[in-house]
Amino acid sequence: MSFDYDKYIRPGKLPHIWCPGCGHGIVMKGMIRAIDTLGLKKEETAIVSGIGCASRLPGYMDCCTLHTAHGRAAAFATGVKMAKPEMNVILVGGDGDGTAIGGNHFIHACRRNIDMTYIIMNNNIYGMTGGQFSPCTPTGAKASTTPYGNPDPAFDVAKLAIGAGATFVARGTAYHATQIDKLIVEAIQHKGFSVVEILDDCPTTYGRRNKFKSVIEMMNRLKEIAVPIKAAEKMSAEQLEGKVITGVLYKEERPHYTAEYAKVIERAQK
Amino acid sequence: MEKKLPTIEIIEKYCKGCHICVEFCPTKVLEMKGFVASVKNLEACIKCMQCELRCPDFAIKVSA
Amino acid sequence: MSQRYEIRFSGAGGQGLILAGVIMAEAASIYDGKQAVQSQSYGPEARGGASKSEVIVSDDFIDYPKATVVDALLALTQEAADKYSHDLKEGGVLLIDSDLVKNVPPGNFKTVAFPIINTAKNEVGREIVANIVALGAMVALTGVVTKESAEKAVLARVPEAFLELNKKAFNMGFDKATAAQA
Amino acid sequence: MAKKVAFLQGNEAAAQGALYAGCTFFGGYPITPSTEVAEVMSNELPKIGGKFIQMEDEIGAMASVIGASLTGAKVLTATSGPGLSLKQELIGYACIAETPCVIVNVMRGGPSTGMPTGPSQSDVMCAKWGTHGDHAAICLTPASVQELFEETVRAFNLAEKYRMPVMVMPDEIVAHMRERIVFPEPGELEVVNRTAPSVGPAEYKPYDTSFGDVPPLAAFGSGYKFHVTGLNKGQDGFPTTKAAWVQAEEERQIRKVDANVDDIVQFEEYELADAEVAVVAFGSTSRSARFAVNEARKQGIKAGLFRIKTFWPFPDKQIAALAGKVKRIITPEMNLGMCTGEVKRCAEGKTEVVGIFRVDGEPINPGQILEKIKEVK
Repeated sequence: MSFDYDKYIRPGKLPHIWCPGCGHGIVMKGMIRAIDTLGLKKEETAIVSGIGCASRLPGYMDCCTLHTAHGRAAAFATGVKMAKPEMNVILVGGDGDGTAIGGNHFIHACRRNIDMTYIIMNNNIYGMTGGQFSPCTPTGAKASTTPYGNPDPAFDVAKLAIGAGATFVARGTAYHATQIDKLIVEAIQHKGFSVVEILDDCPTTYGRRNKFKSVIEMMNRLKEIAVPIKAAEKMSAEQLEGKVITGVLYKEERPHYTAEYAKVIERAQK
Repeated sequence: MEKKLPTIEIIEKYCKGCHICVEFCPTKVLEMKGFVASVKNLEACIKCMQCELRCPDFAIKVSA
Repeated sequence: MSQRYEIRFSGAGGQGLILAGVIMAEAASIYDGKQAVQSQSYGPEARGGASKSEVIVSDDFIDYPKATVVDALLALTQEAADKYSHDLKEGGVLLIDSDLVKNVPPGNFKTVAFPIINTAKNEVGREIVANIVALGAMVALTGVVTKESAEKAVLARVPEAFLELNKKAFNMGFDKATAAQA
Repeated sequence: MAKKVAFLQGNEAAAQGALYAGCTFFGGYPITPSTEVAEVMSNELPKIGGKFIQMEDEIGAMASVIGASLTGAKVLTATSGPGLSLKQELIGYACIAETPCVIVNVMRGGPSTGMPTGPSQSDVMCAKWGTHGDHAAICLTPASVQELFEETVRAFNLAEKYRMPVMVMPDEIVAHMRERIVFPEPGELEVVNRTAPSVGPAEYKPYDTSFGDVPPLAAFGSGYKFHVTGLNKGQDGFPTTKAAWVQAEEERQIRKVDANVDDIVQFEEYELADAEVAVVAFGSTSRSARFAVNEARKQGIKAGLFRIKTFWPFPDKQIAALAGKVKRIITPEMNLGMCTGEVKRCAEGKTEVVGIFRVDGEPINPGQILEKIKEVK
């Protein structure tokens, strides 16, 4: 049965600005289905982003939406959540925004374990500015600022999040559309800082420079490299070479920030 | 008994012509007509919803 | 006293001189009903380095909050004595720790000396209250605030468990300075 | 009933002023010489159910207060020079997104790390021009502990009234000195609260100019859904590149302050009625100047003081009038001529403007100013 996305989209805002074949729209649909599954009220849900292609997402959503400055989404969102802990706060953005200029805010949101969900659309590139390499661009890849191949090693976003203290970390891909909403549902339900990395494609600025002939080829690559965590457990290191593990990668229960601050208030008022 | 066919609505002004729906339809229901997706063989539709789910542009609605 | 009276507490960072200045100023402004301003300057280190705390007391509105011509100076270290005595006015009061300030800065002022830190350590029992010993002494030497107000201000600033200790330190300083200048 | 009296440090008074104004959120990052503001807020806010957060950096601190402000809270951050530089990115965001917030910036030496514990007045241009793009600025420069309390309250009022960031900029001397402060009773000082929208969520637009140059701001989580962005936006809050709209919106944001200078600008005139030499000063330097003016008067020199309380918008009108009246203007300041330049601009050559500049971490003392008064009289 067709899903009514229009219920969550601001009238007149479509079509969106994303290029043909860009997976951001697929991720946004997954997020909408997750919000719907959980029955989150639109006026009690804040969607916060930084700058970049993926960060344009909040503008389409009929919620309390905050399109901030480059990299700062997590810090703005922390202010929203602290001031109004009863709000559902969802962060969205790309890999450059979140792990380069916003890297500091990202790791500290993980460390605080503040109860928000961060959906990071990792397309390995700065798309909006025309395809410069990001901290998630694979070594050797071509970008407009790595004409001879990228000398930088790439971040593993999930490992970064786990290392910094996020208590729920999951990974999916834009190809595996049916899985996206399930991961986001679980992430939002989790009390604490949850990170959902969605491996995404940028046909316009990444695919073109890195010998992908089409959107379909990029989508097929996502299909091929993804290994569900259950399957991965039975695979050898050699078999996992070049693969990316998907599913819920990490989960732990740990006191979350606004609950801890409520205790501070309690102690101060004694 | 006659098979009840689904409705596949394609919102042409949203479709950006990425081919995803056409390529990943398991039963080849869709085709590109110029720059937009179009229904070629509705009979073959198994209502798997993959085209709607994967359409990045909110351009496809499949109803039973 | 309608004119400005300027007091400077100087020594090393960590000796509690800012607090001594604050208490002196509080005694004047909260308990004695005068005007008072306290300010300080310090280096980047939390401990050590030259440190000063200045208090201006007046019956009238105080405009410039820093010292212009110092009426009374406390120097707990040689470095502070050398660095901060240049603007001590003629006929002013200089209180120094006799163990630590061996070279008394030259000038036409009344110098009072006694082993302030050792008094705190050996006679009061805790070196940490040297600033309060010094404060008691400065209260005696300057007469700019009443002894009662200063004592009240001291007791209002210290934790309850240390009331007696600080009271003792304050009075010891007051008495030693009174004796030293006689 | 006797009013509550305390002997407070300037920074502590700023924090108390914020609490008086109804501040319920502080986001900050430690930096000398402003840290006491954060320390007091961390202690006091949870007592009233408010929130204090120490963020990972200065930018994050500024971001957190804007986020909190959008939920309807009155918000404060505090910083000093290098932190102010970092915050500029999001001060610009608060300007364009028209989000009320108050920034206490304690002025220390600079540029860069400069002199962390030394006083300075060299951030006043940063308050006006620090963030890129055209924008209005309100910056208050108090000169006493009592005034730091009162001006922080006024900063909150102006932030809420004009929907913009407002800076309170004491120099290190004012921020760190201690004086007696008399706490105003609740209700004694005006406290301006945010104007709530008069229309329901369905009709609400966050920048609806049919309500005037300062459209009401709704709060996230109060039933209203709206979009906030740092891009140029239309009345509905969504990005626009429509030339006419962008032009009109930019002009309106400047006009919020320009058309209300008389409501915002405050100053103090001391012994100016018959003055031939006027000292124009602000912050702790104005206290040195007042001392010098009194001394000059004792020596028969007709000197007076114009004390700038609101640095931005600059008291253009008043300085222009002063320049037409006195023979000389002296501008002492702990920088290399920032206020002097503004005074010269306003004086338009009607009188000579002579600066006294000091950037060595020492205050400008009354003797220096008195000497200059004698020299130019």
